[in-house]
Amino acid sequence: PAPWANAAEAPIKVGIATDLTGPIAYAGNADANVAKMVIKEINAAGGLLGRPLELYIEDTASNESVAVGNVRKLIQRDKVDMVLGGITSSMRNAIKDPIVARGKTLYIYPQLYEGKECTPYLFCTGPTPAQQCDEFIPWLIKNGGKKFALPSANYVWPHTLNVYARKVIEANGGEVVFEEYYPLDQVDFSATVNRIISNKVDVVFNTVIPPGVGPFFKQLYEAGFLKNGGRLACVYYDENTLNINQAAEIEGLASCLDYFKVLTKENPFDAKIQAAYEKDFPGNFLFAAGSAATGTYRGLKLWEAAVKEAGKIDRESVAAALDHAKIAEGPGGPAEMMPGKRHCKMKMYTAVAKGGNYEIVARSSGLVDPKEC
Amino acid sequence: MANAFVAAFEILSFGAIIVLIVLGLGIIASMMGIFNFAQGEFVLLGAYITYLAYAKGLPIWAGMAAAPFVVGALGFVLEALIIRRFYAAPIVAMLGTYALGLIIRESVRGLIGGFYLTVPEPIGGSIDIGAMHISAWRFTIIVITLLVMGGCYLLLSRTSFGLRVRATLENPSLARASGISTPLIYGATFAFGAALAGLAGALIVPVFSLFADLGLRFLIQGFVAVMVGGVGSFIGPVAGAGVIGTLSAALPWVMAPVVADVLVFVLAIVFIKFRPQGLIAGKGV
Amino acid sequence: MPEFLDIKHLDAGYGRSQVLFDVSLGIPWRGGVAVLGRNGAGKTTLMKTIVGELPAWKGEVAFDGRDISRRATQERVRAGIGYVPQEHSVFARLSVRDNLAVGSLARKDSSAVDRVLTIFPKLGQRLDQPAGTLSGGERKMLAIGRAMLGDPKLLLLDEPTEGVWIGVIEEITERLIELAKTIAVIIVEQHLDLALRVADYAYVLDRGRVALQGEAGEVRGNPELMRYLAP
Amino acid sequence: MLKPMSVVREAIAGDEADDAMAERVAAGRAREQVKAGPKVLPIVEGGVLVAALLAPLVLQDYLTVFATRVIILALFALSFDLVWGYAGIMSFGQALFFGSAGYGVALLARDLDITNIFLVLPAGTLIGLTFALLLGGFLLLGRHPSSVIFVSLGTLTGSYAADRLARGWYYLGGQNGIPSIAPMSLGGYEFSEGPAFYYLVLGILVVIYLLCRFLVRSQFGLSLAGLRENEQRIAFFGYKAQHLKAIIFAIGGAIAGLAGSLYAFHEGFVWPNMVGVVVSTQVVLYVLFGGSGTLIGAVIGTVIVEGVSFWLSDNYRDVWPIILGLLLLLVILFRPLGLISFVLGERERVGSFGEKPKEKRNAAS
Amino acid sequence: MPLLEAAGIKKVFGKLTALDGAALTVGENEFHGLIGPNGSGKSTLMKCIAGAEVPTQGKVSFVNTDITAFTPTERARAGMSLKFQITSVLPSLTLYDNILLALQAQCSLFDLVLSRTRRRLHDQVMTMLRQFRLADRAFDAAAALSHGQQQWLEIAMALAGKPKLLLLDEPTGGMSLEERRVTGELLQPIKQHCSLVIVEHDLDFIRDICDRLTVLDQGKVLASGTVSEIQANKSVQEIYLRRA
Ligand SMILES: Nc1ncnc2c1ncn2[C@@H]1O[C@H](COP(=O)(O)OP(=O)(O)OP(=O)(O)O)[C@@H](O)[C@H]1O
Ligand SMILES: Nc1ncnc2c1ncn2[C@@H]1O[C@H](COP(=O)(O)OP(=O)(O)OP(=O)(O)O)[C@@H](O)[C@H]1O
Ligand SMILES: [Mg+2]
Ligand SMILES: [Mg+2]
Repeated sequence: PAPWANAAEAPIKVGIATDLTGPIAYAGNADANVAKMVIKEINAAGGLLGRPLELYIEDTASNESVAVGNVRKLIQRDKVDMVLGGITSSMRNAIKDPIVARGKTLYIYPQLYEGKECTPYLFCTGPTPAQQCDEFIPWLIKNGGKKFALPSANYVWPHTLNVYARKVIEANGGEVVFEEYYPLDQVDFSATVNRIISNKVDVVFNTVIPPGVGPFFKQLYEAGFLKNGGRLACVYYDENTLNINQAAEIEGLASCLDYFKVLTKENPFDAKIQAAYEKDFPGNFLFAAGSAATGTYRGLKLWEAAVKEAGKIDRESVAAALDHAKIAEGPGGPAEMMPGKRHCKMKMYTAVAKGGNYEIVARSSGLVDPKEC
Repeated sequence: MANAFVAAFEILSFGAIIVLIVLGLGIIASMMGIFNFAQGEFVLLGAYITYLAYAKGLPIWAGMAAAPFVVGALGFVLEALIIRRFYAAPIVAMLGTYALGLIIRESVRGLIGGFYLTVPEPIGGSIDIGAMHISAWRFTIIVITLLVMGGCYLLLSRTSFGLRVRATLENPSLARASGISTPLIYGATFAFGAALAGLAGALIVPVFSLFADLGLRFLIQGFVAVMVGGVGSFIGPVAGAGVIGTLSAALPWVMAPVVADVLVFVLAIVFIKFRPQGLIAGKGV
Repeated sequence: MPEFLDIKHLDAGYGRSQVLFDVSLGIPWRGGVAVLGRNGAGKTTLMKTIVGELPAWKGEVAFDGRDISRRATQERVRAGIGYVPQEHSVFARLSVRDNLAVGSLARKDSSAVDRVLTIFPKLGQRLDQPAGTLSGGERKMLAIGRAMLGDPKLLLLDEPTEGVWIGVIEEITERLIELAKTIAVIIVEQHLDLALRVADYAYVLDRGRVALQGEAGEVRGNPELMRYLAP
Repeated sequence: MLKPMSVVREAIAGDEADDAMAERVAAGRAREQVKAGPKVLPIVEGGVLVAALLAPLVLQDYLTVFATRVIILALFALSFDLVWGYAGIMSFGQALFFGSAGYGVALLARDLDITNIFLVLPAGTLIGLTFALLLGGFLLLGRHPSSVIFVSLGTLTGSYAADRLARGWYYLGGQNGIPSIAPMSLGGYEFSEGPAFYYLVLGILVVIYLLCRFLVRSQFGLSLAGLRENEQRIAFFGYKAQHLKAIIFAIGGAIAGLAGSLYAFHEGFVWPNMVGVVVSTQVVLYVLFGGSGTLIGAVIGTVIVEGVSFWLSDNYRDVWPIILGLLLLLVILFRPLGLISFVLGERERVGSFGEKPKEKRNAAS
Repeated sequence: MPLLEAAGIKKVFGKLTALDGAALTVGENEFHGLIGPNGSGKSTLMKCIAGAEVPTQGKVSFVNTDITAFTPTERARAGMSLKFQITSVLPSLTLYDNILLALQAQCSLFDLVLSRTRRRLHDQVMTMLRQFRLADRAFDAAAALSHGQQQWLEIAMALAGKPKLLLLDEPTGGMSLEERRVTGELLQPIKQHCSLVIVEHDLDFIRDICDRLTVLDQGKVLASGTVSEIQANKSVQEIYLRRA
């Protein structure tokens, strides 16, 4: 505010709509924090187009009906120039219409998800199934075995992801022993565990989500799955989710994401943003890939690049520039929008849990293609 | 054979967990006529206290032992301040306890930052019998559940406490006119139900990990169990919980879990429709 | 010597409607007192105020020399007041056995229950039945039996014989006469004869006020009485 | 048999033995006397209507859109009040009818391109009606009269199961629901959010409100009151109690369906929560908050609960669910009859169907 | 042909046989008293007739129709009306509404929704209330009545539907002698269009108003006949001397 007191033009308004309360509030708060950090950074560096950025944060409360109301506040009252947010797919579905179609505003969705979102003016900056499977699954087959089980929570992301994963598994000579869906809050998995053990499954490619995933991994562990050399794999597992189980219960769990905190050891830029984040927000809300924090960072930076290129802030111009925007540095490495696809290329890493921490075991050679739209 | 044994154990152990959770709910529903929507949050508090002990470096069993007392005491206070006003109006009670639950849940969510947190079991690992592995902690839960059930049964059947409670619920003004101190009885019963929930939370947190919606997860299941078992007795809800618990663990063995999930509820409602008094018609303890 | 139960200038009622107006009565240490009056005169209200089910708006209720008008019902009962309500006088969902057990919570011996069962043999045949399914008369017997089990020093009976069979009424009357030799009994009763056999003294309420009072025989002979009892 | 109204009153009058009682009684008396004046209900109703008519003129755009949503929810709350406040049927699954109608019209719009207001609104109403008849038929009819607790848990379970079904069923979009529903249309005109939509739903609300009001003040309404007080008893008068229950439950379902279809078009998407326990509980809260059994209480409750949560989530972002919970608890504790009981006396709230003659106190002996 | 004929009624509650082949016949415009010791099954018999209990065995016919399988609603619609022993008025409704509710029970749904009978019934309501001396309480909630007043309200409600057969279970409980007399007077005029079964313990009252009596003992009919026949009956006299 103070340094901008005599800025020539009104600030550019950035809207963040995310789950600040409710079951995934930890992710939403981390995203909001990241946004605050990035905006502060940009403002400190002189703003955008000579104008300051102003941040408007609204709660989506994991409740679609509350969310729509609050998003309308962003659009109609605050008249933001862009909205970034939504974590679950259902939230994206709920708010995209008020933002894009009725609100005529640009929308950036930061979370890893099932793909297939090809709405104009809606840009996705998290990993897609192709990015998470193409290199990961061959690695799993080499380092786990050929027999896969796909236990899943019953909603769109696992369904769509599994279709893709199955294709990759089979193309690489693997075999899916079973694919099964559970209610989202199922917490007893005795039948599933039994099926996994008795079918001698090598890799459990898991898309069961909390709260079920904790008891599930525990039951698997107790049934001797890990002892017998089984491999757990889970593509949304990041630093937050490590705490759901005791370290021993998920020893050797493999995940594939665009960022892990261990990268700070090898990657100075990652070390820089991680440190900056932890300095500003020392609390519990981690800067982690699975909760869309990296996608938020990437999204805001890509948008910044686009605005700079466009030199204007209206939706058409920014969207046109965002269509091919690039950043040289971001969490985990550079990122590039695929022209015409509204999804972005990024580097992907495979990590394995060892004693409660991740170790990077593989990385993509270049930027991975999202293969969407 | 071995497989069937493991299956039976797993199903039974989930049944025991549900029984444990429903015990307190059932006592409050049967004895006081209140469907306590905050019961899940008492479970959550029990779990949270256990977690706190663990996080502070105390032995976990100490947290587990403290949980029922702390939650019970809280229950006593809440009864005196709030629940007391609801006895004559069961529906208002549902809403009131719902609001109470919301407050507790959201506060705990704030305290744990909305995360899913692990708490190790005091007795970990598995009991190996040949090629079979049985979770030692689940086994412990079954044993404790049986003990607690037995204890409650004795308390309610062998002491005059149960009689006072039932008389008070039935006709409070007549109970007072018979010299029963109804406020004390209400408080004690509610505290007891809350304490059982606290214990349940403490025991299950290693199995399910700690998260704010832990208690909510079992609430509707618990209500249905109470209805299936029959309100008005101690045994009824316990039996109902046993049935619902084992059924929801057993059905996924033979059908798609998503179908099983809905089927349990449909079966339960149809059952209640045609046997409104429940499995065990409410008489005696 | 002060009266055992001493009510002075009592006002009471429900919500905003006042029912009792400046009622004063004294009950001696032993002996029966009848409270009479037509429907709606305020008899039940008076009983409820004495046991504390209704708060006294004004005035004083002294029992055994102490003011009890601020005490909770259960404390009054423990201090020695027994009460047989007019309606809802049993625990409907509890068995007959449990109803009696509630009555004898305060005492150690179980012989008293047997004594009640010899007075009302009918109850002995219904021990395991929920009291709510008892017939009207059986219910009254149970309520009286339960109140007697508490060994009260003052027994309040609100129409104890409503719906009771003539043979049993006789039995109850005898018991009450016997009881009134050792404790104080207040009886609200429509059977005038019965009431005045048990009672030595009678009060007649009219629209919440004491309209008439005196020795049983005196009241009985009072030509005004019928006017106060007619609707 | 549980009787909602009488029971609530006992709750207030209960525990008469405590010390503060006498004072409370006296205070109550004083309050009642002040209140014995002209009827307040019509004044309240009129006030609310005027406020509603003027709202879009003074509110910013986005608030008008918000208000539209609130009015649709108020319509939904009305359906619940009819069923619970008047007939004593505890429908803890009212969202089932609301949501299924929402899904129904969303499918019409998505798969058949039908968005004509004269088709979709009746269709939604019909869907609500049908589902209510089915569920109500199952829960309410039968040889034994069903207990309030059974009905409440039965409807709750119904709505829970529907929620689960919607999440699991792909055709309905699963967890994600059905997004981007085309706007409701009338010929070439499209109802997009804003004042036009607002006045449309306000008009519908007023009409439905008046119909409900007519219904509950009629002799039929008296029968409902009897039903709520003691279902078994009125059967002995010759009432077909279960039929009455099923009828009013179905009417409630139809109104909920109407509200649900408006909601779907206004929000532009439907999602599983809309049939589930969350929304079901929410509507119960609206009505209890405002005061059940008055119709206008349902409307006021909705406006206040929604308004306050809107405001809270703006101003106390991190803790607003806790504050909302506290607020609800306080109202339930100290105003178990809802906010409306601040201005409405007992008798007027419960209602009386006979005309009260002026010279009341000196009729007959 | 009698108006009501209940024959061979047996009612078993668990181990207890409350009614064991009881029978009751009531003619047109007959006032019939039902007496017997506590627990002899009087209320149970009334409930079996009105449909509140389902007899284990036996048959009830009313106006030449077998109504054994009828629901209470259907029986009420056929012209039966019951006052329970335990008063069950509708507590939070006004007295006026209680009576109106009873009066309009058999109106069609259409009439109810349009309130087409309201005006017509108003006078009847007020007349009933005046008859039962409750008019000044017309707009109080029924819960605010004393026990005896509730009894009157119940009788009024039972009478309201203009039944062919009125079943009264201990209508005068808690009433004084004088009040009973008034009740008797109120019942007399209905004889022109209605039969009555009344359970009472007060023999004088029964004697005054009843044409015939049936005496129940332990679930069986001990005797049935005119008042004087019964008074002369040996075994009836015997149970009057017996305790409980
Ligand atoms: N709950 C109540 N609320 C308001 N008024 C009441 C209530 N109960 C009783 N009353 C009124 O108080 C007055 C006295 O009632 P009470 O029950 O004391 O009469 P009673 O003498 O016992 O009559 P009865 O012989 O009929 O039992 C009556 O006019 C009655 O209408
Ligand atoms: N639902 C029931 N379950 C078990 N026993 C019952 C039930 N209903 C009634 N009884 C028993 O059946 C017997 C007959 O009861 P009923 O009420 O018919 O007696 P009654 O003749 O009306 O007596 P009263 O004059 O005392 O009212 C009683 O002994 C009673 O305990
Ligand atoms: Mg009385
Ligand atoms: Mg009887």
